[in-house]
Amino acid sequence: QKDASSDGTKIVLLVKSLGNGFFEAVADGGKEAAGELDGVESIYMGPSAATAEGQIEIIETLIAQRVDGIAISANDPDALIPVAKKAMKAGIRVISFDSNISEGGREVALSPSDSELIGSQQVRLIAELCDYKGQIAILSATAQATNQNEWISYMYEAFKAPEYKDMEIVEVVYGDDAADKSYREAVGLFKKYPDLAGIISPTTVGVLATAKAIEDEGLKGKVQITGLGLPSEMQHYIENGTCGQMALWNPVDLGYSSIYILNAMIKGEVEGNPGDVISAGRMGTITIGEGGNSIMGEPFVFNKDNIAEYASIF
Amino acid sequence: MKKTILELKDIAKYFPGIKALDNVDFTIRTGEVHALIGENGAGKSTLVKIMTGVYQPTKGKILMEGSEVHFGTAHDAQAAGVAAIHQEASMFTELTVTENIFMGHHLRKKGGTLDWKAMRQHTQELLDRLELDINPDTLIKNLGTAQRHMVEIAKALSVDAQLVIMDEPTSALSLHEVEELYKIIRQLKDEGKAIVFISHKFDEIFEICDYFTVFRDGQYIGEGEVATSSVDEIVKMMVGRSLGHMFPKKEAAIGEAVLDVKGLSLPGFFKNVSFTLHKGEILGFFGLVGAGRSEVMRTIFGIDKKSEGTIVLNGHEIHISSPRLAMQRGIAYVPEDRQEQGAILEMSLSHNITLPQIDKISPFGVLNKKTEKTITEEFGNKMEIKAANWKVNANTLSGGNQQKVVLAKWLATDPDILILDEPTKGIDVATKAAVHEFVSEMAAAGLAVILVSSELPEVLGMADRIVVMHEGHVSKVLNRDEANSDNVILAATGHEEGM
Amino acid sequence: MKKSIEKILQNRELNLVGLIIILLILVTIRSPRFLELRNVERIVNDTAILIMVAAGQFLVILTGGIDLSVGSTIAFSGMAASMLNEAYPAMPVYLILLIGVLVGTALGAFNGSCVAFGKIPPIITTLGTMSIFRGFTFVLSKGQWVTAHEMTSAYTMIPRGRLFGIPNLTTWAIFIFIIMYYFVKYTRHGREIYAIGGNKTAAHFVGVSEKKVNFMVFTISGALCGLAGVMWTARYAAAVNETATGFELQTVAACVLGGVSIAGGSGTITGVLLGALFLGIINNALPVVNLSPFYQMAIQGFIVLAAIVANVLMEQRNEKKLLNRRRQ
Amino acid sequence: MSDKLKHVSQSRLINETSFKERLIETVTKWEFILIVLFAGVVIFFSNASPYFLNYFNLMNTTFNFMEKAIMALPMIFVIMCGDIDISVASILALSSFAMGHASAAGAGTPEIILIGLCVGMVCGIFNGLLITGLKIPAIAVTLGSQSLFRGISQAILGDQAYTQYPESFAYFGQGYVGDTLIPFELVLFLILAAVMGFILHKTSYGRKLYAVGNSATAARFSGVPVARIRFTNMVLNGLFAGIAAVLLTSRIGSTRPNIANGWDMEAITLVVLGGVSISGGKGNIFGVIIAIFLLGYLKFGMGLLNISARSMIIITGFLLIAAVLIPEMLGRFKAKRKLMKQQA
Ligand SMILES: Nc1ncnc2c1ncn2[C@@H]1O[C@H](COP(=O)(O)OP(=O)(O)OP(=O)(O)O)[C@@H](O)[C@H]1O
Ligand SMILES: Nc1ncnc2c1ncn2[C@@H]1O[C@H](COP(=O)(O)OP(=O)(O)OP(=O)(O)O)[C@@H](O)[C@H]1O
Ligand SMILES: [Mg+2]
Ligand SMILES: [Mg+2]
Repeated sequence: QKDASSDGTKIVLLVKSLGNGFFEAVADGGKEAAGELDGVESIYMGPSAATAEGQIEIIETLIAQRVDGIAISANDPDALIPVAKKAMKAGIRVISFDSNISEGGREVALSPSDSELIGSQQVRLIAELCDYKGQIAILSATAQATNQNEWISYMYEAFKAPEYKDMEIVEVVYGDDAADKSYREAVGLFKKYPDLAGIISPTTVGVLATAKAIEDEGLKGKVQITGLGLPSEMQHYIENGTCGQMALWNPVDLGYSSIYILNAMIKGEVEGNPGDVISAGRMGTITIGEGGNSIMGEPFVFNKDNIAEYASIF
Repeated sequence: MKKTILELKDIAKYFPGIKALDNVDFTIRTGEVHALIGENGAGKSTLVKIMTGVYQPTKGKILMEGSEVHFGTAHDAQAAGVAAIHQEASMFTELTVTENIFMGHHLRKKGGTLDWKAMRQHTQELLDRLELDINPDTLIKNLGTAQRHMVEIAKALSVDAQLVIMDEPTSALSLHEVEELYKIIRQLKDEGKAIVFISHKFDEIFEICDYFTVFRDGQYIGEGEVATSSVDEIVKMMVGRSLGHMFPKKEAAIGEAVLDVKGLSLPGFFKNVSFTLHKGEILGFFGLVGAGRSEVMRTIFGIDKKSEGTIVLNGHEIHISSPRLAMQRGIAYVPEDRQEQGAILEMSLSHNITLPQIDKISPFGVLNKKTEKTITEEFGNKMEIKAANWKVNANTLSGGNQQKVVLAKWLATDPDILILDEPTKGIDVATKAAVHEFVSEMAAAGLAVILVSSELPEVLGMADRIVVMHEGHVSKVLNRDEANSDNVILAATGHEEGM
Repeated sequence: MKKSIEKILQNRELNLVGLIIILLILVTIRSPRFLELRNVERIVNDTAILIMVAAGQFLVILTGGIDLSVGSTIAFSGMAASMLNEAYPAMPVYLILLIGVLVGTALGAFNGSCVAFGKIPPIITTLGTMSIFRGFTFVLSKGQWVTAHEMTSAYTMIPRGRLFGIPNLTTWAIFIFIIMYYFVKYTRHGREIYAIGGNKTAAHFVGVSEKKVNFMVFTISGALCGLAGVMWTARYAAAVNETATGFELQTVAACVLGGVSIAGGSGTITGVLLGALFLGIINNALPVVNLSPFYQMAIQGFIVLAAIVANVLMEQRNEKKLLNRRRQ
Repeated sequence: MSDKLKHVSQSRLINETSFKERLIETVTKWEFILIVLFAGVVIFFSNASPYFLNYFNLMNTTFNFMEKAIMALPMIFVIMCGDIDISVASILALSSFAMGHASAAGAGTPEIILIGLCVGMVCGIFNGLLITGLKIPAIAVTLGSQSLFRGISQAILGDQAYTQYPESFAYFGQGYVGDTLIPFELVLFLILAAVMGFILHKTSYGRKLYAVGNSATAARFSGVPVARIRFTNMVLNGLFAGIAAVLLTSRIGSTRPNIANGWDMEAITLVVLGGVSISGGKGNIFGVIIAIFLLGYLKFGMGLLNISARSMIIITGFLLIAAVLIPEMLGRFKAKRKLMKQQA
């Protein structure tokens, strides 16, 4: 039988669910980093449906096979804590990325960006699109999607700023990350708020379905849409002007950085304490902040001019 | 004049574990009513299924008008001109009468579209021919047992058949319908068709059949002209010995009243039914189709809920809301429909037989396999059930043997009041005699028995008193000595009222 | 008189129409513009896919089975058609539509073979293929989506185009409904479905082949899912791996609401149509009535339950009436 | 064969007592196939991964499927009677919600558990009343209550979560029995399985379940309280969903309305894979128990080999079909063989 440790360093990127372009791009980033590092293997895993229970099941098997590190994009910030603790007790280094586990359930939380930053940026994007006035609605994923919820709460905060005094958030609705439900909710918003100026949809399925609904209902130009979307998926709507601009961080970089951080922790180069500085290949250095949080930077804004370029990447 | 239409040669049919038929020869001629006779489990229905393409024989060949045929499905047989009324209920209860009659051979217009108008009209003609007052659009689930059976007969007639096979067609019919059926059979015969008629009732065989073939244990025993044979001869061929007289009613001391029913009503089914049942008495219930006898019994047994009336048991008024309560009060009910209500077909014989008293024989709810075995063997053997062993499922038994299982199951509960609803339906002569003897013995031992039957000789022969029902109410109550077939039938048809 | 009694018994559909009217009144009170013609058209169009797939589910349930794989079949055939469109933009879209239907048909035939020839109970077969087809959707797509940019406009116009002012998607649903109505009422094969669901032994006695019927209903259900798959991906201009997850329960709900007996043997396509519309109205009403979105799921569950209970109670009352009228 | 059965002429029966016959009888049984598959899984993964045959791992991985396994137990009864319950996962969610609510209000561990079980039972009673009282098919009722139960917890909890549970509460879903490495969940499951198996196979209640499943009408005519039994089954189902709620909530230490989403189908899958006939009346507890471990360890093994979830669902799908197809094919072969022998 093979000795496990001789296999080199095994790092798992555990994502919310399979079959999502965003996470496929994360996996590409992971592979890229693993290729640069010596003896590191990046394994891409995820449940077939986005549930915390499914992720827990996978983590249990990862504990059993004693992988060296796990980077998790969590479906639930709390439900994963017990199993993550178990993993850490078994000597596995655990970090979360993209959608984080609450403190205690990971050593480092790599946020793609600061939640406050994301929230205020989304508000700015929609405000620019509808000239700083009008009713705004938010179309989120599921009611239980924690990172979305956090961003939304910061959006409310951001709207308190004086430059947005002519704007208001009229409602938050949930499309459950299903195309048909999101579409229906978007149409419902048009019905309910005939004067609706714009929709923020901080989820890739939602922003896509909303753009389609706007196009179908002939509301292009009347109702604006922005959100967080994958360039490759939104290219059509950005190029035809349905969606003026939207933002996203680079999933490739996210996967890339996760592997670098975990590798440094496994090799004992850093402990993952606040203040530690990790050199992460082409990303430069990443500093671990308070509570283990680490932030990559402001989300990148996509518009007509740059969309084609990024659509080919992710 | 008479020519051979269907010939079975050296037919065998094996089921895993049992030879249902072995080395059977059977020849059917046109213009003849051919009786197929045999004990329960002799293989009659199996043969019918082979002739209609439902089963394929394990061995042997089928010749139709001299040339060999192969019936792969029921369709093939129908196309070749074989129609059948099967012993098992084979109705689509959620569909209309018209559709039930034409399922499998719908009439179609030129383009292939179904011609509902024509089918409906045809159905109406068939129903008229059978003198049935049923709307072709009625759903089968809204028909009574007998009416359903008549629809089955209509269904067999709807096919333009050379050979019509009837597997116990009269078991659920009452006198009037049986007369209608005879008329039809004679008509068919005159038209030069061949008829195979299966029945356990000798009066029917002697009334309508010309020729007979006897089977025993899946094997051919003999054949002959009905006219030149006697019942005794045939019975001897069937069972290998002669039988005593048919209705061995024992004299019993009739005791005090155990059950007193007053003004019992169930809207839509029966109204103001009153009668008294005594210890040691066999109380016969006679009536025509839909007279509501079964419903009265079901109500007493707690299956249907009465709307009015009182039931007094041993001097105390009781309210029975479920069969469980009825059983706790010592009432047992052998239902008329053994396939649906009586036996649990996919359960073993032993589990079937012990089911009604499963709580009684399970101390603290834990099954006692030994008691179970004892009870099964005692009553199973008493009823002379024919099966490979007690563990086989009830659905592998022949129809008559299934009925015996149902009887055994209720007798095993040791009731005070035993309600039998058509208990000898589909049972062969030998067993029937055994059942009668058994019932009369139990009555003599103090059991109170209600015997619901559509067989007049059975009621006349067995009952101490006869309650005659007509259209949901009691039309007459007759004592044993004053009852005869005339006044009972008059009362049953509503021509003679009063008590 | 007899006739009118029978009518009372068979007016399940009428009951459902009544419930739909009550539902519409309740919604309109809260959101007066709900009944605008344009919105009604939108609701019908939005329900069209459910109607198609529920029609196939209806046949399966009629035989006493159930098809839990419809969602996955939709996802797979939708993905296949979209990828084809992406790879060969020049291919005529109606050819793609046909291929999508054929893919669905093939998957349905696989279900049908398992049930008919393998004698595997429908619920187990389709519980299995629900996973299998979904898994193969992932494999086929390699986890990627096909989105608006990769689709030709001809493809996304399949459901959106209009004929006589009616959206194509609605036209397709009406077309399927009519065909299905004719099929179950006026063809031999259609009636044989009722026979198998009603009484297998009896069906055997009259030469109706259970194998053939089972194979047929699953294949038809698959074909309709194939059609729905193309419609779905074209309508939302996105073929994703999760397409139509959980849709199987919607289709079963449409049948159950429409009065189709889950044990098989009885039910009408009109009932299914009404059941689907009932669900479609709820789906479209919930976003527009002013209620917290968190209440949606509970309200949906409550309304569905209430409708089922009301339906059953009305039917039981009718049956009692019928009994009381007989033999006064 | 009982020699008391003197009424069947022996010439018609075929002797089946030979060892070979009995062997064939055994190996074509469903449970046998499941055991073979299980052995296959164990052997294959033991060779494929060094981590599979590891006592700690084998024990520890049961955490992943014990709650579903517990939900599957009363589901056997429900399905046995020809009903189905697709609302159990929603009952679990509502029950977990109630526990979180209680905990937030300061309840201690015993009260929390009691509330969880009670809510589960109340949901079961609700389903049971609609099914038996109004005579609505179980699938129709639970189709509605599935949304209703989960919907209630979502309506109140919204986008929030309960994350505060007493420390002692964690034992049920995370603890081990004594100093052993045996999870408490596993032990609880085995006890419950023994109890339910005993009820099913050794008591009159179990016998009545089979009777109702095979023919509700005939069972009623035999004095079996059909409605009461079906009602009891639904209540048991609710109660066990409550137990599963306690375990799962304790294991993940938090509650959200979307907890255990889709687990109804997983519980049903275990039952039907275990050989319980979906139309009622057939099956036994051993098949289901084997199916539970077969599926659990198959998933574990595939996880160890880092097989992607997409391949996993394909493989489990095929397994489900194969587990039914193989005994069916063997059964046909067996019947054919028997007939050949009879003819010879
Ligand atoms: N499907 C089956 N599987 C196994 N055995 C069967 C099956 N059908 C019939 N048998 C057996 O074949 C034998 C003949 O049965 P059949 O139904 O033909 O009898 P029958 O003569 O019609 O009896 P009855 O007068 O009681 O209707 C019986 O012993 C029965 O147990
Ligand atoms: N025209 C009808 N429409 C609907 N249902 C009917 C009609 N006629 C009879 N029935 C049903 O049939 C029942 C009576 O049928 P059934 O034949 O069981 O009566 P019975 O007196 O017990 O006769 P038997 O036991 O000899 O068959 C009625 O109570 C009713 O339920
Ligand atoms: Mg017979
Ligand atoms: Mg009767």
